[in-house]
Amino acid sequence: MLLILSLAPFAGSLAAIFLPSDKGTAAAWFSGAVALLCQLLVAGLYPLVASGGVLRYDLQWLPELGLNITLRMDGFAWMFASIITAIGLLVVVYARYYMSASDPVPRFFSMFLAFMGAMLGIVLSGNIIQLAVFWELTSITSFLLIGYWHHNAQARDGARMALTITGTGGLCMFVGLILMGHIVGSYDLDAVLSSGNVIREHPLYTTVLILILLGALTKSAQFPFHFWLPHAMAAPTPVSAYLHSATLVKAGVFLLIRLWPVLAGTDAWFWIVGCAGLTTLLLGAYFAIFQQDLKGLLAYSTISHLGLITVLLSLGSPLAAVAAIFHTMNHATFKASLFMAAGIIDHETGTRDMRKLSGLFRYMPFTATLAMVASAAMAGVPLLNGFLSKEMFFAEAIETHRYNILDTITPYVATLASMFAVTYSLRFIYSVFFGPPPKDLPKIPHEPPHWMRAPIEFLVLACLVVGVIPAFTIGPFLHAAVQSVLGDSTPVYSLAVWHGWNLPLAMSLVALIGGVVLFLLMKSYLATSIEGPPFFRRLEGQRIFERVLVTLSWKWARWLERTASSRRLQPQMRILVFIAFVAGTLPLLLQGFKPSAMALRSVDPAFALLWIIGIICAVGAAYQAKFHRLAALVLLGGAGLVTCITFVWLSAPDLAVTQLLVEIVTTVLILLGLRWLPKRIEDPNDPELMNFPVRLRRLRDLALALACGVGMMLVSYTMMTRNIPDTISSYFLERAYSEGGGTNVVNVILVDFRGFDTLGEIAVLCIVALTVFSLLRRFRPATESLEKPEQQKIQNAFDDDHPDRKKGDSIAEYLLIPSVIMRWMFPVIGMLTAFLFFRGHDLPGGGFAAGIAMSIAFILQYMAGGTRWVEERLRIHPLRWMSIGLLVAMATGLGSWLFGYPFLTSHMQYANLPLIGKIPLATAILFDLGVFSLVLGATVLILIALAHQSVRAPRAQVKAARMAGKETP
Amino acid sequence: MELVLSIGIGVLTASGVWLLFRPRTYQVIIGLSLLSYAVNLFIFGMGRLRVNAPPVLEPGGTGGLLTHTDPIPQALVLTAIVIGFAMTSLFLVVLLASRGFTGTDHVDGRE
Amino acid sequence: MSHLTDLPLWAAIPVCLLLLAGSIVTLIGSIGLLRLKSFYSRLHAPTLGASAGVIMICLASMLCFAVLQNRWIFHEVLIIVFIILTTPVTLMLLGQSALYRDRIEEKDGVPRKTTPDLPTPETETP
Amino acid sequence: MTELFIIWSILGSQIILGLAMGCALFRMVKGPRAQDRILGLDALYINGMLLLLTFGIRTANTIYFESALIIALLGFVSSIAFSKFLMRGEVIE
Amino acid sequence: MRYWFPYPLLSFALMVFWLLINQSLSIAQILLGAALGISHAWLMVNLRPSKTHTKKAWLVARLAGQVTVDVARSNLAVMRAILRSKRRPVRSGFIAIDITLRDENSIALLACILTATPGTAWIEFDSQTRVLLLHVLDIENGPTWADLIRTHYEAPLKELFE
Amino acid sequence: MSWANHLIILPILFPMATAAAMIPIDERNRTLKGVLSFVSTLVLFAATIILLGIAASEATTGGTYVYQLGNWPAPFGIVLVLDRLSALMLVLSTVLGLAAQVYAMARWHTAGYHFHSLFQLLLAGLNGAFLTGDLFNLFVFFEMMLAASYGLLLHGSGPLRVKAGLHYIAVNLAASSLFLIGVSLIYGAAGTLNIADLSVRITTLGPESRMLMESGAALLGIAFLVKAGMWPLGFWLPTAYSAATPPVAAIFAILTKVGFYVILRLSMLLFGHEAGTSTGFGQTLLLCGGLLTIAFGAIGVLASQAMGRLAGYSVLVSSGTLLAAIGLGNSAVIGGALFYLVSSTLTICAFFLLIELVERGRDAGADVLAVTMEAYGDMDEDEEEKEVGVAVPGTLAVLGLCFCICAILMSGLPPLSGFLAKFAMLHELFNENGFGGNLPIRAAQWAFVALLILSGLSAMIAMNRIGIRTFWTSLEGTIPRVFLIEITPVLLLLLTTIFLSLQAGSAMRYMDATANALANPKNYTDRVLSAPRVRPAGGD
Repeated sequence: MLLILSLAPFAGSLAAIFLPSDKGTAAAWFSGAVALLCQLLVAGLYPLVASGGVLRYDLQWLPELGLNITLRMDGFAWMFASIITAIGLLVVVYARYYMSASDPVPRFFSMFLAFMGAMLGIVLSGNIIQLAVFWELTSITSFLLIGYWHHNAQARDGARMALTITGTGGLCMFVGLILMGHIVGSYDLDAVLSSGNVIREHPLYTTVLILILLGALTKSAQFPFHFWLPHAMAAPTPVSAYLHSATLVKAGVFLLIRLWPVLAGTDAWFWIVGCAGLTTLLLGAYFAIFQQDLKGLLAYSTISHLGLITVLLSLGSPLAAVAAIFHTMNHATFKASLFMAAGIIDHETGTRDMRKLSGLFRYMPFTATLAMVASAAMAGVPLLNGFLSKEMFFAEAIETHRYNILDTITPYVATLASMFAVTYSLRFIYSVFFGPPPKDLPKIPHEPPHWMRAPIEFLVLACLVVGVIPAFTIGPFLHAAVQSVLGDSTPVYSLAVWHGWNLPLAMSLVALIGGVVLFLLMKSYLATSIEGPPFFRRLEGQRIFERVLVTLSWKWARWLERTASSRRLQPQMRILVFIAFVAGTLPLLLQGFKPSAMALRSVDPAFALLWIIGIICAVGAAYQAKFHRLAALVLLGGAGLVTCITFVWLSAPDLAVTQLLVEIVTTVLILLGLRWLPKRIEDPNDPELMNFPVRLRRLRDLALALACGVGMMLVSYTMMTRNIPDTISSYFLERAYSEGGGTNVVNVILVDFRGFDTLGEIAVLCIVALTVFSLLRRFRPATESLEKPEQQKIQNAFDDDHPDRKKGDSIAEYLLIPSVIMRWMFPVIGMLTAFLFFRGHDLPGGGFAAGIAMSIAFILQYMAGGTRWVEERLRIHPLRWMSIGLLVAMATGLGSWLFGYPFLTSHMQYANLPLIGKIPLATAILFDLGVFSLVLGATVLILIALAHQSVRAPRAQVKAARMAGKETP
Repeated sequence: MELVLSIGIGVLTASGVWLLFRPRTYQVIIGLSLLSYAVNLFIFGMGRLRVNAPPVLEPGGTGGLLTHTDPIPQALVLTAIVIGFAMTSLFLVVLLASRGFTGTDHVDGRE
Repeated sequence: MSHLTDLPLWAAIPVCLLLLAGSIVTLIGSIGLLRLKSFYSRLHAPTLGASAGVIMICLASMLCFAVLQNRWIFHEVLIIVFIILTTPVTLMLLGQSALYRDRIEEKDGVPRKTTPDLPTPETETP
Repeated sequence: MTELFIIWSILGSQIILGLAMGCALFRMVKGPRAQDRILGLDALYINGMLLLLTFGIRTANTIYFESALIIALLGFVSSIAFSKFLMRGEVIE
Repeated sequence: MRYWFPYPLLSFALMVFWLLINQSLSIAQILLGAALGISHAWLMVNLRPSKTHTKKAWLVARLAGQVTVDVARSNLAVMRAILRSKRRPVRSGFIAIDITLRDENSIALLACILTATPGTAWIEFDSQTRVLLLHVLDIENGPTWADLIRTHYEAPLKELFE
Repeated sequence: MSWANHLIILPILFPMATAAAMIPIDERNRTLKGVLSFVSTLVLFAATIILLGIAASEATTGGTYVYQLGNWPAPFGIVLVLDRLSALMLVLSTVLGLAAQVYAMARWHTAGYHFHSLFQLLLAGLNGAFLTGDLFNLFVFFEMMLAASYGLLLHGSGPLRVKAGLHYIAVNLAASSLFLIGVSLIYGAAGTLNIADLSVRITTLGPESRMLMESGAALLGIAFLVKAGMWPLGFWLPTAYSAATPPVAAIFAILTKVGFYVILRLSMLLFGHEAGTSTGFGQTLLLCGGLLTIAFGAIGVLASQAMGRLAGYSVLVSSGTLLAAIGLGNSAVIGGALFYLVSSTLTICAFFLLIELVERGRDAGADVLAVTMEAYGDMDEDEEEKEVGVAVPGTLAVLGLCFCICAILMSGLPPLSGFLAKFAMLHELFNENGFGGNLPIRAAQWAFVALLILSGLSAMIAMNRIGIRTFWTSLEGTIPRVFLIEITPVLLLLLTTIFLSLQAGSAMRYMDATANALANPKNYTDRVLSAPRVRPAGGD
């Protein structure tokens, strides 16, 4: 039952959203049916909870964390559920007539039902986390409802504000609830409710309290979070009627009451809740007087009434709690009816401005009567339900609960606020229904359709009946609710209309009379005054909120974002290097790292000389890189050579070979790119260089760079002079030949022991080649580098000037002799490639080195003959080579699957060939072949893609010229 | 030996890092190259320095760390060289593209 | 694996002499790179190392390994051949590009295009 | 005796070659023309190759020969690229 | 035959290269070297280098000897030139020579020899006027350079290849 | 070995092979490539699901399976290790891959060349990084993934992407150098590269070696933190992610998680309880950095005007949260954090895909479209854009709904998985020593809680603002033309999160088991180090 009850609205919501947008009536009936079903279900459950019983339904969700779907209904929940469903039903009926036919109503009803479901979820939650879930769901759905007319800026702002505030509160509450669960050791509501003392005495109590109250108070629009509520009035009236009378704002109250047995009764509770409640009560009432918008008036009155309930709850006495529960119900009835009445007025006259409205009684007497009764209930006129709960409130207010100033002023504030309530109620009635007939109304008012009025009639009847014979109507329900909240401490209370002449009655009378007098005094002022109360008009909650939000989320955030980050590369690099430096040295410094003593242990003078050269190259490259790019590249080559010789010196011939080959290719590559970079000429008088901050910056960079250098030096020196640890490499040295079948251990590691690394590495190369290729297909050189280089222009001009020369003769001549040699080198390098490839497994070399060497052979031909020349002669399909290479390498690895071994298990055996003898056949060779093919393809692809730009550039130049021509006219 | 090489590594690192902080793309690419030399040598140094003990076995024989240098750092450096080469070329092309699109060789695409 | 100490004296002397001579020639070539005044003169300097230096050091290497391993080792010949084949290419290209640049800048002492058979002496003035 | 003689003369020639590399480096750093720098690099490569050869003799190991061979065979490629860049403004047309 | 072995000389040279580099004369290496040499020659076909035939291959030896002697001589000369004190610098300069060689490959070989010999550097060759521009380090005895080149190298090359 | 054993390597090999096979196919056959790639990803998805099932079933191995590449035993050869964590990440990456793949086939794969190959290689790299049990192999796969990500980021070219790409690449190249230095330091000090072996050896290291190793580990950590985008190392991230084409940005959502994954794995294995004095190494830094990252991300989210940047910053928030969760040093929180990881990754992926669809309708001159136009205009041989699907009626409503769900997920509002994840983390945070414990709560924990909530709040405010601006103020704008295959992946991703929310119980059980296994690495190391080599059938 409970499950159906909580799911039905959501299911209905889902169904409604799929209705076509012009099927408004159907949607209304459908959601009415859903609401009715829920109402009936709730009603049907009454017998089970009437006698203090609790219904539970459990469903596992996140059992490890104590979060389960627990539906739990007791008397109090029942009361709320019935309010929600009943008023929901009435509002649906009302909305059916209120909403215009052109509105896409199914969406409205869908959200409406979803909201109803969320609200039911809150009241039925038996798990506090689940409660938080539904709590936020109400925030979200109410956001959508308030923003329903989103073409209207006010609706958007109102919705946003409501969501921001209630959502924030909800998140705080969520934390509070988790903390509460932490204290209790369970999120189950029953467990929480039964451990009030534990919670109140826990050191975290105050934190929990504040967090939960933040949630409750924001939701209930308590001061200082009240301001969202009036702006939520931009919603369609049925929404206001539902949200602000019976449901959304009551969620906060619901939570306060629900947790009342657990949290209430301490000083902190009293002060926080009391202050908020009293201020809200008074301010709300005061503001309400000065509203010109009908719904605005009602909104502030809602705030005020919520304040009243809050004050009651703050007092901490059981009787006050009873009063609070009672007033909650009463307020729901009369406020819903008033909202609907206001909606009718708005609907029928086209305005809600009380300055324009007057004398409507003669146009819509029924509505007027209903509204009058309802507002009398709001004002607390005897024989109506509002009076009863107000009397209880007064009675509690004069009781002394705690000896402090707050408690002392409560009765006075209560009376004053009550007086204001009378004033605004009177004003509502008087200015709308009495007085001269209205002028300039957008529409001619008349009575609404009967069914639109019916919900009001029902509610007003309820007000009356409850007001006259409370004990027989509302009594049992109230009792069930109260008992489920207060349990054993349920006080004795009486729901009689007449308690005799006593102080509360006197206070009521004072309030009534004072209110009337006040109204009479202010009548003329109010009839013309502008919106908002005097003194506080400038203190508009919304404006403050907007400003704070803008400042916070926009100005400050952007300022912070800008300050705390940078979109420039250099600072990022500095930070990265700095942090890396700190991170690298910190563990060493903290643990007292001592670098090994510097000793000129067996320094070879030749080696030292070599590195002096290397160091000069490195520093020179760093120094020249800005203005003398070519020089920097040359020096970089020098540093590379020194590195390479070092590798040889220190027993790494493989590395030396590879480094050399890569070095060559890299140089050619960068040279290929150099053509597209802008000229940069050193200007010794550049003011930037003289600039002090610039110098300072450079000094800082230099210091950081030096620090890194020194750090690397110390660490590497220390490491190199330490004894080698027990490494895994002895395994490789022992087995490279016996199990890997090669004498070159490095190569065996690469193609066998750690062949997977190599596979990944060639894949990287493949990726980069593809990236370069595809990026260069879209390459557009800068306009000034589009033209041919200066040298070529001059040479071509020279050729053109001399009639006996053809264009391009200069280059042909230039390359005449060199190209002959370069061409003959092609097969030679090919042989070298084969050599490197075949011996790789046993001696330095291997597929990678071979691939690069072969690509150098190709590039040499390109340099000798030019792109067209080569491509006319050689079939170059680097993409295909790459693909084949990768596939071959993988297929080799996969081959071992056939024999039941894991990927890349290599196999080696000696084949006996006639004439030749035994030759080793290792699958690793095949793998290396894949590597070779891929490396060749990738390197050639990268180089050629770059080289092709020179061919493409003239085309691009033509295109650019065309574009420029198009732009100018 | 160790001292010389570690000073060399230090200088290469310092020059590379210094160039990384510079505003021109070309400086950055040279810096990355220098840095990659330094890093390669550093990795290599982690296997300790040995003269004339290449990890190449006699056919049919086995080896050990007494007679041969540590082959693993060498294998790692080889992989690192390849990847470094790939990345250098990629970066080069990207900086060319950036230069093409923005018209400047500043790393941020504007002066 | 053999050791250098296994080298008999009769082989060691020529090896060492060749080595020293080769390296000195190379050094002189490089000094030429340092000292010569004009670019075109400097163009000649590295060829010392690339010809005599390479040849001598390669011979030393061949001799040394031949003695050590007791068989004729020729593969240093390859280095000689390739150095002699490839170095000129670079030098030609460099010289030509320098010439071209000088012509544009119309430097003195640089021959114009197409002036056959006329020696144009150029003096290095200190 | 022989030992010492060999070792010292190899070391001597290595140092001499190192000095030769230094001279080449001077051209690379100093210029003044771009061509000079490239010439210096080319010389540096050759000298480096010779250094490798002497190193091979010193260690009596032929395993380092390939590096020298590769310099001899392919070292000129980057120099060619440089000179072509100087002459034509781009390496591959 | 021509089809299968487009450049027999090249193939042979490559095979020699292969054997040298592998330091082996085993049958396996010879076969492999031959196979590679031939297959690389096929590759070369695509590049379409101009073909050069020679009938007097033995002349190569003579040329090689000549070159060796000249290299040695000029090495000494250049060393002297470099080490000469700064006060008496060498006179260096350009000389231009008419070249009668036609074959591309032999011109290339000539260029190599000239440049590899210290003291002379091949600077430019005008393909139309067939004028060769040389730079000579020590030009003291100017005109003899032209004769030297013509007699020592050009003539033997011509004999060899044309 | 049975086929199931080989399944472990499939997530790496299969996409790689597909990519390789697709390279030579002509670019004009993009549809063919797309279909191939899609099928491959689909197969991959099935495989990873099976792997997840294998890892989840305890069987005899405690969820850890080892694959010895080349049949070399563990500390020597490279091993792939499948455990719950890696299986989870595999599934996540393929799910994202599938979504992005499908989405790209509508139009974005035409914006450049070799999209599908790069994409498959990215998947291979990702999966490799998740599976490998070797530090250097991790580097290789990291580079593979990074290289592919460079390629994909640059896919479509254009000034914005190239500029962003330049920064991205430069920073990551520097970080890669750090990675190498770190790995080599660790090798130099400990003499091994296998992670499991390292975690065993670290206990026996002398003080000097230990500090050098820690220094190496710190450098490694920085490299991963750059990838994870920790403040102040992640400034490149929002720019790069918002500049990338939508499907690429979507798959990038998991790249930061790789950084997180590795840090988690290494800190648990190397610096767990048994690491002697190194226990808890770097945790404070992670915590502070994580918290700062959340704060920075939240501020960035608030400050972003464009949705792309907003999404970029929410990536930061998510990775900050995860890092801080590691930094808290509480393995129970990590269970929640893993849940959060899944949820936030799916969300951000969906959001990236959604952004472009939404913005497409806003303004014909939107810059993203301009980029495409330019891309089309520049093509010499490109075909006309094809109508792949039909424009969905009521597009805007669907987009709005998706946006709403994204907003709810990102701000951690109930009832979806974003909320559950935060709840799980907070729950574990407060109840460190069992539910209902009575321990004082540390300042760090408070800071974490506060930032978690505040970041959710900022996401809510920002999404709210942007959502209102997009959906509520511009009704008169043209309705975007959205292909069915573009919106489907978004919907599916969101449905996945909803499914995750519904199945939170079993999902959390899996995550908790994962966190537990991570906290007790003994099983892992034993499995890895004692895995037997395969012997040939006949005996060897």
